[in-house]
Amino acid sequence: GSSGGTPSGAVDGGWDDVVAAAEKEGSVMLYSSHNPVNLESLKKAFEAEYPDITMEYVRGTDAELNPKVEVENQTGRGTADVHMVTDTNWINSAAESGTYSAELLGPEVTESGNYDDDTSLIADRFVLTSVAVFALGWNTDILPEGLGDVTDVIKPELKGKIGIVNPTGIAVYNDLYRFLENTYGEEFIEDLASLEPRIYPSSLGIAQALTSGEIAAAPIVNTLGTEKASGAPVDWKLAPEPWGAAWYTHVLSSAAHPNAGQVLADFMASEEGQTALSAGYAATLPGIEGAVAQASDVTLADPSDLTADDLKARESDWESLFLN
Amino acid sequence: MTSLVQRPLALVIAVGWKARLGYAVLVAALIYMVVLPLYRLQSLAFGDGARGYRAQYGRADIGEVIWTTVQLALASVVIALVLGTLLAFATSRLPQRFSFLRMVPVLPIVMPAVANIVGWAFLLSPGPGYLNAAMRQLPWWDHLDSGPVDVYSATWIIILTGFGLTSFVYLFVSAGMAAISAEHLEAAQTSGSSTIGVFFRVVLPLLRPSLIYGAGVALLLGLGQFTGPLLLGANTGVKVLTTEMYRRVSESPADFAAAAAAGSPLVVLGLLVVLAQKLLLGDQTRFVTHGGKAFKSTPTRSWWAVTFVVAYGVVALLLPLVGLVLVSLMPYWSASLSLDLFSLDNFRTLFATPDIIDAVVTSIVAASVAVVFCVPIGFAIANLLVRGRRYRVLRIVADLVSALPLGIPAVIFGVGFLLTYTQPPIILYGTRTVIILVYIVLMIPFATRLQMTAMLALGETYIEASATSGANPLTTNVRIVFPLMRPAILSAVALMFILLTHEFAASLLVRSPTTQVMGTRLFDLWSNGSYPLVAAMALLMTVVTGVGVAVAMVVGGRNVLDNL
Amino acid sequence: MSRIRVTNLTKRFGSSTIVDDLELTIEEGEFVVLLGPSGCGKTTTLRCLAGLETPEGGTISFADKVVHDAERRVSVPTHKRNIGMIFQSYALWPHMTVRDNIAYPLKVRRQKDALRTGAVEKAAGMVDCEQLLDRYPSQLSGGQQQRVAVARGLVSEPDLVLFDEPLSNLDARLRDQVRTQIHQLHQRLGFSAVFVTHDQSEAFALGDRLAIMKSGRLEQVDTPQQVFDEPSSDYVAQFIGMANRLDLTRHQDGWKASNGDVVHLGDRTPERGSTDTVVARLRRDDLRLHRPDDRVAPGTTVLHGTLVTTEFGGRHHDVLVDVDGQKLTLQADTREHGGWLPKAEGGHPVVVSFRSSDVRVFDAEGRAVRGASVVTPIRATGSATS
Amino acid sequence: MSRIRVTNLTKRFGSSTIVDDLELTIEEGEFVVLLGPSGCGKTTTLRCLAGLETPEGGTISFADKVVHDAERRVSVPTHKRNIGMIFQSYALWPHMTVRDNIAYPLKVRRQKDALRTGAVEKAAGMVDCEQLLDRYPSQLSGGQQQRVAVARGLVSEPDLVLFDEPLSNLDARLRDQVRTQIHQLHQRLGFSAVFVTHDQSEAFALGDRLAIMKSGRLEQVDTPQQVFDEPSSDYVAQFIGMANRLDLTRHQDGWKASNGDVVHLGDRTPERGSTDTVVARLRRDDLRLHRPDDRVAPGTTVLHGTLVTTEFGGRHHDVLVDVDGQKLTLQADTREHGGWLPKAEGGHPVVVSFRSSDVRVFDAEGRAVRGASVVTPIRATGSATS
Ligand SMILES: Nc1ncnc2c1ncn2[C@@H]1O[C@H](COP(=O)(O)OP(=O)(O)OP(=O)(O)O)[C@@H](O)[C@H]1O
Ligand SMILES: Nc1ncnc2c1ncn2[C@@H]1O[C@H](COP(=O)(O)OP(=O)(O)OP(=O)(O)O)[C@@H](O)[C@H]1O
Ligand SMILES: [Mg+2]
Ligand SMILES: [Mg+2]
Repeated sequence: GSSGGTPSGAVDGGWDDVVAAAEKEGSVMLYSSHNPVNLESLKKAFEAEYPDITMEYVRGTDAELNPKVEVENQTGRGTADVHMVTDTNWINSAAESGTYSAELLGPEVTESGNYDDDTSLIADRFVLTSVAVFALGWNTDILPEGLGDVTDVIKPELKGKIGIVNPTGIAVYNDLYRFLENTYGEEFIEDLASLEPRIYPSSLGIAQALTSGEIAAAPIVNTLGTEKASGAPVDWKLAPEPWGAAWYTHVLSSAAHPNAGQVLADFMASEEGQTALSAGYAATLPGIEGAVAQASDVTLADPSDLTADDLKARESDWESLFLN
Repeated sequence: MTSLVQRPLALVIAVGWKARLGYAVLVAALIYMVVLPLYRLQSLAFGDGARGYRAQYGRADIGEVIWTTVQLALASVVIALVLGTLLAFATSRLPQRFSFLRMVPVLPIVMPAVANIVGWAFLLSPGPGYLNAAMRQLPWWDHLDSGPVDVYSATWIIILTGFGLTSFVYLFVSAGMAAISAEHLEAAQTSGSSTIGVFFRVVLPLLRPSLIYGAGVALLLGLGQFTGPLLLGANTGVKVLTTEMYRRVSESPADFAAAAAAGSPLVVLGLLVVLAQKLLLGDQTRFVTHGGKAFKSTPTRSWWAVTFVVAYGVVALLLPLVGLVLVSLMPYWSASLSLDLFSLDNFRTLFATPDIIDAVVTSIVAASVAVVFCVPIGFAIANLLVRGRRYRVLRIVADLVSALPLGIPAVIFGVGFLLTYTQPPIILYGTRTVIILVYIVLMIPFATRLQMTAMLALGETYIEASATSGANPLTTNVRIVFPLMRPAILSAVALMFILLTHEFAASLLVRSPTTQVMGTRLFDLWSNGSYPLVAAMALLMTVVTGVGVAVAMVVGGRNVLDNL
Repeated sequence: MSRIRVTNLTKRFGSSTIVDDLELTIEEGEFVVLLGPSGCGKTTTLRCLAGLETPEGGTISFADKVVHDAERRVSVPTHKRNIGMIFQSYALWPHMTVRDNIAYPLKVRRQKDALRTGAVEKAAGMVDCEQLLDRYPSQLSGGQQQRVAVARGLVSEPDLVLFDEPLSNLDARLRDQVRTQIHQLHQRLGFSAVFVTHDQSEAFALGDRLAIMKSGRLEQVDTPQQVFDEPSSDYVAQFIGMANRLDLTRHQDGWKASNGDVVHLGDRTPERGSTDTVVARLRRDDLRLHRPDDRVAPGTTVLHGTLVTTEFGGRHHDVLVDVDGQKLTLQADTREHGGWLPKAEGGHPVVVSFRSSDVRVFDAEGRAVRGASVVTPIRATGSATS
Repeated sequence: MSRIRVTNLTKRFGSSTIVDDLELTIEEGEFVVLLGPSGCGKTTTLRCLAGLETPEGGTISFADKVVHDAERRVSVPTHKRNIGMIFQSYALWPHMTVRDNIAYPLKVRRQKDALRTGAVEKAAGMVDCEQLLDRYPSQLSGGQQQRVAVARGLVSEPDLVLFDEPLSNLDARLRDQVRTQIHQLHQRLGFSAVFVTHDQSEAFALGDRLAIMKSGRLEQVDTPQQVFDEPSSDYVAQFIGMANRLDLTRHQDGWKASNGDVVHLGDRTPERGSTDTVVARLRRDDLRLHRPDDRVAPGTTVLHGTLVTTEFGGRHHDVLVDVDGQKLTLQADTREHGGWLPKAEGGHPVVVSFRSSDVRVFDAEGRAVRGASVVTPIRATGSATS
């Protein structure tokens, strides 16, 4: 790294020193599993704010990026400076170990008071920066009246026309079904099963099936802003009790640009950062333009308490219900 | 014709310790590149008291998963074998004017698998699928309100996977077919065999090496099939080993150990396939039809061949392509085909996405470099396998090791590579070299097996004639064997290029941070965008890949082939 | 099968015409031997008959059935023509044992009786290959492969058998044996056959008729005896072994070789006024060698020349004699000339004699001159003694 | 290159021994012709010399250099042996033009001068293929391919040339021509050669020595004249054309054929007491045919038999005669027998005569009986007139 600080940390001194050092470093690298479109606008916004720092990012799933982060940490050859991740297990163990991340220094995190509870800041290292929030979705040609709540899909005429996601092997989706069960009762799940919903491997599949009319309604789907904007006969709405998955951001201790990393993390937590990042997602701050909700209103997925045995049991229950 | 001068011959391919040393180095390098990542994966799976295995095989449905995997693989391989062989036969009988149709059977894999499946879903989705809608106009189906075809059923997973594998079988079989001398077929005709009779009694048996290697490769690919079951099989609960692995690694908590364990049956099956190939082939000299007396190829005018190839092209290529193009022109996947929805917006969006050109360039460069390395490596291994009777141990090891990468889905392999090249002795993490290295390893099975079948069919006569002319083994290889194997090498180049430009699973893990390849771009869109964008990206990839293959064909020189 | 009729057959490769307007009729059960120099189109003709090539012009009919008609675009596929073919390159299927190779035509023609009654073994026995039945072609020598190919071509007793130099790789004894077997089989079954060979004794021994081919056309089609006695052209004469050529010119006192020796042409003397230069052709075993001072039988023509080379050839010596620049070859019996000949050097003067009944005469276009009423004023019939 | 020495050469395929303890020395510049029936191991022997097979036993040395020694595990690879080989199956490379095929040995041996001075064209001219230089092998006829293979084998003027039936698919004229060319080239360059052929006249014309092979061993290696005059065994005699076999038994009044006719063996009569049955061998052109009432030259042996078949053969008829169950074949001159022979039916009684100097005698083991001092009490030398 070109900074004069400690191997895993930023310069000593005030935030201005950090920013100055960051500008000297000149670039910053983000690893993220967020939507590439949003990442691109984040890049634009960041570079507008800090013209002397070039932001680069690598978009990949947690499964791809987390091992890289581990490897970089292990080899000490950091490519990434900042890492944005949803995997709660990973976050918990990384936070516990304390070796992966540097303490966050930015004023947005430490001073604004926006990130002062256990949910929005973990171990002073992981800051909540975005939430993928799930919505109710329907095809307006088939179901013009739309849905008001998750339970509205339980209608005989929707038999075979409901889309749901397959949770097998995916802890987050197992957590989702647990959430549905807890919120709407077990009978809801059973009723849903009796309507023979179509099963999709991902939320995206459901969204596409809604636009084509392959299905009429989905109790849980990603927000359909893009589809609606492009004229597809779909609409969406957040359920009264929305549910979503959170992204946390941390600055890596193996960062080659530790100061720039700090600056980027701070920017992501700021209003400008949130505005850039939140189109179609829930923001951490209130009143963010383009955000579909505020994070504090959303039940955040946390499958970390599900053990392997729990998962196995849940999945086989689910399968016996939904797969004939 | 065959004559006794085709006895395999150890001496020609260099004698003595130099050759042995050369092969030993090659095999050692191969082991390092292939086996080490596997070893790393397995030690992960066995680590912590074999937690990975316990996690994966502790599941109640693991037996069923394996069984489904095998069933799906076998069924789609059967389709692929039948179609691929018939296609190879048909393309060998195309009238001169239609010889360009030879490209057709390869083209379906020029489309990325995701695109193919999405294209089909668009056509055959039980409700809004266009073909289904059209079929429902027919009098005997007019009472239906969905169907008659359900693309989400197991049958269609098998059919579509079969189509995909057909191209692989075709490449193997057509390379073998090119090596059958016309007189052997004519002799059968004069003996009273009809075209069909000739096909079943002479062509098929002579193709045994190609078929066995082609089937082996297709079977391993079939066992590793992924896109079809994942995208189409969710509804019917189709679970195969690869979707299991995908789930293990794609969501939190990512469990590489379990994924590696899930891949183990594939490794074992891969080894079994190699052994089965050995057993099924026996004495390989029996399949040599080049005898040195030059043969003329008959001018054939088989119109059924044209019909068949065109029909296949329409079904396996044109239909999904039409589906894909339609989707790519729409703002969203719509059940109604209204012209005013059509626009090029998706392509604009695509090109507005940063780095798209970079990704294309990177893909082409990495794929090309890997192919350039793979051809000679594969040639050397094939040489060792076909002619290296004296190096018994080296041969067996090379045979197994060169087939291994097929037995492990690239996702898993990517992890293995990540684990390997971030540790001593060779740390390549973050370099471009590692991408190319991964690509090379992934392609070694294809490079080896394709060239090997051609080499088998070539026999020894031409090589012996070269040796007696005073040419050393190197010269012989360069001036005689290489040119004679040109069709097979071209096939291999085309295939590897296609597969590598589509590659994403391993690339995701080992790519250097700032480098995207086309496959990873497509994957991003698939997990974050919409089908129309996926379709647009897939079309872009199809075009790039198609152009690359065409260039390979042109550079390779069709007219040279016609003189054989 | 009754007769096979080929009319106007034409086959081109690119711009070169390989078979050129060929006409041929093969009677039922006839054995036609096709002779011609390398590359003249023999194989191509067989392939056209078999339906393996598509001729650009002409018709082929088997019995009364048209199997090929270029104009009417009729073409019966090979497998429906009930033929057997022995390929110049053998074309044994490498993945089948010898037994399976031979049995193949029976199997695909559903001749189960033949299979059951040991036709395969019989055919193999015919070509001395019984003990090779379980081998693969790659384990056979060249001659063994060729014999298996013959057995395969004959086993199903087809109506027409096309032989493409089927015995070229066999030693004399085996060749005799297989040839005899083919002959007997032909007599027994009465198939029609076209047999390509380069071996004249084979041609004479087997052929009901010989067809002599020259760059895609048939030059003469006749019985062996007829071809032998009356070659219709200089080309045929040369091809069937009249290797010795003498250019003669008409002189006042008869026809003379370039060295001035007078040559008696007997009843083949061209009519007066018809032509002034002819070519005389002679077989090498019709020439006799003498030392200049030997006696020569009366009534024979003598030519004076010099020895060029001699070569041992078993019972005879092959001798090359130069007669004023024209080379004559002949075979001199070792028992007659064994004494002096092997020691004689090149340049040694010798005399060559022949009978006028052995000479064949051709005009400048190469057409045979034959049976001109002998009205030529040739007087001298002197015998050489010099 | 100086002499080539082969000792104890042994080559097996599986359990069968194909080349069996073979010994052969080829002098510098010598032209050895290898003769033997189909499948006796000729090709295999050539391949061992070329280094294309790895013999299980024995040594091969070129000049003083050991190129193969099974025991010491020495094996010089083929491309370092400076040989030329003409394969029985031609083995032209299909992706190269004729020109490139022929030029290949020059190119890989870096003989640039030869390339520049038109060696390729010269070699092609030698085999009459100049006009085919730009074709691909698949555009050639069988004979043309074979000729190109010959040109390719000779073009680089190697030290040792191995010919495997190189002329089998050529017509007589071309064969003569190519043979002459090979002969001249050999004289000019002095390469050593091993030449496999089935054609005896070829063998006699080309060979400095003939090697006659029998199931993997050499039965006789001698000059052509020697082999012809004094075949060392019954096998050799039969192979080089003494097709007629007579089993004789010793009787009081001399050696008799099974029909009782006395046979004169001249100075080849076995010594008394040595053996009681012998085999006499005769060439077909040493036998003369007579009608029963013809006169026969005094001093010749006569055998009474019946006619089996006659076959037209050009200048002669091939005649098969049965002498008490033993078949004799002979060639009857058409000019001598043209009158009655073609009309004679099978079963017609005939007489066959021969001179005792032409007969060769072999004992029960097949070894030649030779030069026994003539002490046998054979009296009758009567001439047949009955
Ligand atoms: N791979 C093999 N396995 C078993 N026997 C074999 C094999 N190859 C050749 N043979 C046998 O070896 C013998 C010698 O073969 P070779 O080719 O040397 O004969 P040849 O003298 O050249 O005969 P031809 O004149 O017919 O070409 C033959 O009988 C053949 O059947
Ligand atoms: N594909 C081709 N293109 C051009 N010429 C060809 C082609 N095939 C064959 N020929 C030519 O056609 C002629 C006839 O070939 P064919 O094989 O019929 O000869 P052949 O009489 O059988 O000769 P041989 O006795 O040498 O076998 C030859 O001169 C050959 O060069
Ligand atoms: Mg031919
Ligand atoms: Mg041979």
